[in-house]
Amino acid sequence: MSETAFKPLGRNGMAARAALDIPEGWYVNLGIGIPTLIADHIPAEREVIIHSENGVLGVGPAQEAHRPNPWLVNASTHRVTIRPGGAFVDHADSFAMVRGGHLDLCVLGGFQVAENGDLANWAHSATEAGRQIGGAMDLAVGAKRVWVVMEHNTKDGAPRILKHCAYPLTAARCVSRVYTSLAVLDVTERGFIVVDIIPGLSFEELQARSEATLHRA
Amino acid sequence: MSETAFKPLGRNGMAARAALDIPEGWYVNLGIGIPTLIADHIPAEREVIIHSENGVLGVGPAQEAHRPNPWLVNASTHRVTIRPGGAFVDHADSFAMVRGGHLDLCVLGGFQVAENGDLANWAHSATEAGRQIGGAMDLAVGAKRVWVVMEHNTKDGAPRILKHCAYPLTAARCVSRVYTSLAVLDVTERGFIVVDIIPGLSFEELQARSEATLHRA
Amino acid sequence: MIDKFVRSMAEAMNGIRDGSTILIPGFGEVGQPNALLEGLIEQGATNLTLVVNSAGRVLPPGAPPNGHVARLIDAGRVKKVITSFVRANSTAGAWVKAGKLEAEVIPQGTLAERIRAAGAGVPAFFTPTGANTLVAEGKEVREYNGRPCILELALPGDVALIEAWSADRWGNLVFRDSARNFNPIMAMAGRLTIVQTAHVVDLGQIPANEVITPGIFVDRILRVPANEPVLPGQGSNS
Amino acid sequence: MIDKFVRSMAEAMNGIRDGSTILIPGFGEVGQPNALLEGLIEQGATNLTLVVNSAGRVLPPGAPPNGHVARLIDAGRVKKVITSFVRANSTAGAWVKAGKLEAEVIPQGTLAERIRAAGAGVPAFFTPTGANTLVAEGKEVREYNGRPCILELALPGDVALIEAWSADRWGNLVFRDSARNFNPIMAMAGRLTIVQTAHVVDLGQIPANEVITPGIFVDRILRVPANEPVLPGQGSNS
Repeated sequence: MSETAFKPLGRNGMAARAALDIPEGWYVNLGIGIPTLIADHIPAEREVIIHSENGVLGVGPAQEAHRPNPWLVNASTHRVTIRPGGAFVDHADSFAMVRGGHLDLCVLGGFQVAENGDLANWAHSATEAGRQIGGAMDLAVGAKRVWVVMEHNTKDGAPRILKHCAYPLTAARCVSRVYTSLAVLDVTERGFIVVDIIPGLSFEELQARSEATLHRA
Repeated sequence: MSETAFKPLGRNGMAARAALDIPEGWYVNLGIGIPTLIADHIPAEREVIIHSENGVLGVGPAQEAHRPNPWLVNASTHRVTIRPGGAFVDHADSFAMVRGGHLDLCVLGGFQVAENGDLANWAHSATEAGRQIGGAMDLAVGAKRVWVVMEHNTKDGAPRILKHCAYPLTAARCVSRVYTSLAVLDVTERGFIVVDIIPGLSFEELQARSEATLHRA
Repeated sequence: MIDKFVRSMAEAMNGIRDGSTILIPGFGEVGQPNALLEGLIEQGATNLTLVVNSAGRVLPPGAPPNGHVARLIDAGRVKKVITSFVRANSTAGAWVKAGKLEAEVIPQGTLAERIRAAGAGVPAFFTPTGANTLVAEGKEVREYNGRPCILELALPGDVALIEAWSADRWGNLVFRDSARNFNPIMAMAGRLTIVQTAHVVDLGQIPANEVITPGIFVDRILRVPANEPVLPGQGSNS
Repeated sequence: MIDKFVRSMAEAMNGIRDGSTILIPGFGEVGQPNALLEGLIEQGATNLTLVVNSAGRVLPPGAPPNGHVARLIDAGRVKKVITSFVRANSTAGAWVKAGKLEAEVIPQGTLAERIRAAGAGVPAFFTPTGANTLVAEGKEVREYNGRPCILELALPGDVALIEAWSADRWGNLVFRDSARNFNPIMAMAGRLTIVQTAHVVDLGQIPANEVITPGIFVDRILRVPANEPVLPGQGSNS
């Protein structure tokens, strides 16, 4: 079978796939980047309460152009709305929700995930000039579940599903599920278990694109 | 001079004397008992903001009988009012005010005060069946200034102004001033300094009623 | 549709197990969830640890029936209280004296901060409160800012029983005046947070800037009539 | 009569000393006290440590003039930033790379909790956030609940600069929507807390149940026009 027979999920495809698995009633933080797109793929009638670390619980859709409110932004500093039933809190209370274990889920972007659940998503080396930690370490440690959404491989084709993370860690043993452009993987005691593969890609082809050993469900 | 020539201050007399020294603008916690009476002796036009540890900042006078509000009490569980400009907060925020050093003053009742500023005001022994700590330890450690209002001597005539406290401590080296039924004493590096004595009582007579050495101002 | 309201007290109390730590707010009876405490007395869980600001008021001669906390103690359902007040001449004091009730008596601010820490994911913190006192016994001491400080641990609850003034179906809460006291931090610190509310409002009726306890901290809500607090002079013995 | 309002920016900035630690709230520019930052730039204090969530946004090609934090850095007035973001291609990033600016980059929740701890009199606390990462370097580690936790210290400020929506003369504050962010906890943690407010209200107009920052945490207030936040896409470079 030719490798051109499959079509990797794009950013919205990954977001839509992850959105399928979020049930009504969960309190969820969506990280910057692809995870933020997940909100657009949750059906309006399914009540999922979105937390933004800048102190917004119950984030709604983007603002309408004719009703601007520059004082209401999400963690990506995009202008958003707040749903009826939402609440504004200060930064300590916002992170009390995160660190106190009150979020059912956070979905983060990732650079690398290891088979023991280690996550690297904030730096490519210990010495780079910029350091952008933000709320990722708090979310990775504090949420009840941590999912990661990311391309299965780097632009150069290098694997991101690893035996050990090479980049500086965000948190150890925190990830329970990974949504990539090619598959959905659970992180378990046995390592990565393949939950789902995109149409046209075989288990062996997925394994060839991963460094860690994958297991069948 | 006969000892009957002087008249010790009563509860309201001590409260009134302490009230004289509280300037406008201070944030003040008044402990249970005599300290609570101080509020009645602060002139209405002098804005002093009273903190109550159950989460009331800006405590006002007692409720009028025809406008009861059982949900608004002070730390003595007396029904009180709140002044315009007051605020309700939760218990953690209330004690953040106390422990974070934001109160200009707390006035506590006392059993014993030592010349190094040690305060004992919550228990008569380490083993008594009841233990009533309340907010006293937080207030004694956290407020910018700690004043104590108490009878100069016990009912049996034993001194309360001591070299060392005999009862379990509330906090060490915390008291800066003591208002008693007989005198006002500052606690300094040198020990107790007499600021004020009630009319008719001599320095020597005051010393005779105190265990710690008193110093003239 | 998210709906945290339950239909009965039995549903509200469902699953509370023997040996649980129960967080009970209130200052005197103000903010104390008396209806839920009735439910807990009825429900039957025993061997409880109660976290409550005051474990019992003075029993005046000829006092009316005990308050709810004292009733739980008197029914032999409580193994331990963690509190800032145990009065010698109270139900709790009598049980402590008889060696039938363990009491951990701690400063009120430390109590509040330990509860808040549990809700905020802080497992332990240092504080100068209680240093050099009986409260420091057995605790690690370290100096900060030139002052001795003691290490205190977070105090989570298996269950928090909360009294609110108004609630919506997501569990957003507001409280009435000084009835707020321990309610917001105990709601945060309970693994299972159960609310009694005097009033029910539609989603959005509590403005987002005025929510005191966001619904994320709330699991179940039961509507009950307003819980008018009885003051000590009126016979309270909480 | 208590009146915390000052009449001029010079009065608001009076006494801020070289070497001070300055707490600066805001998430992007939302909730950032830009008028007071202008005042600080004018006032001249130098050798400052800034505590701010983000020490600088990306500089797009042909970007408009820097935001206020970047302007302070570019003027050589800042020796250190304590922050959760330093981007490589920002003013702060360039100064860090050149070895002219010290940066302590920490998790955002740890930043918030350290500030809150300072305001609440907690000198130090343990947290699992950052354990097993570069953030843990040099920090004490201790296990709680089966997880490694690191010891973090309170982070007080000599000065906190606050942006409020409304204020009264006692210093009670409310904030607008997500502009609340770091403002309440920084107000608590500042030894000198200076507020810019868009609106002035009479005492009592903010209901006691709706006050967000009680006046006890506020020292000085200056009325300034509403500080409409500029978003990154609009050229912000805070």
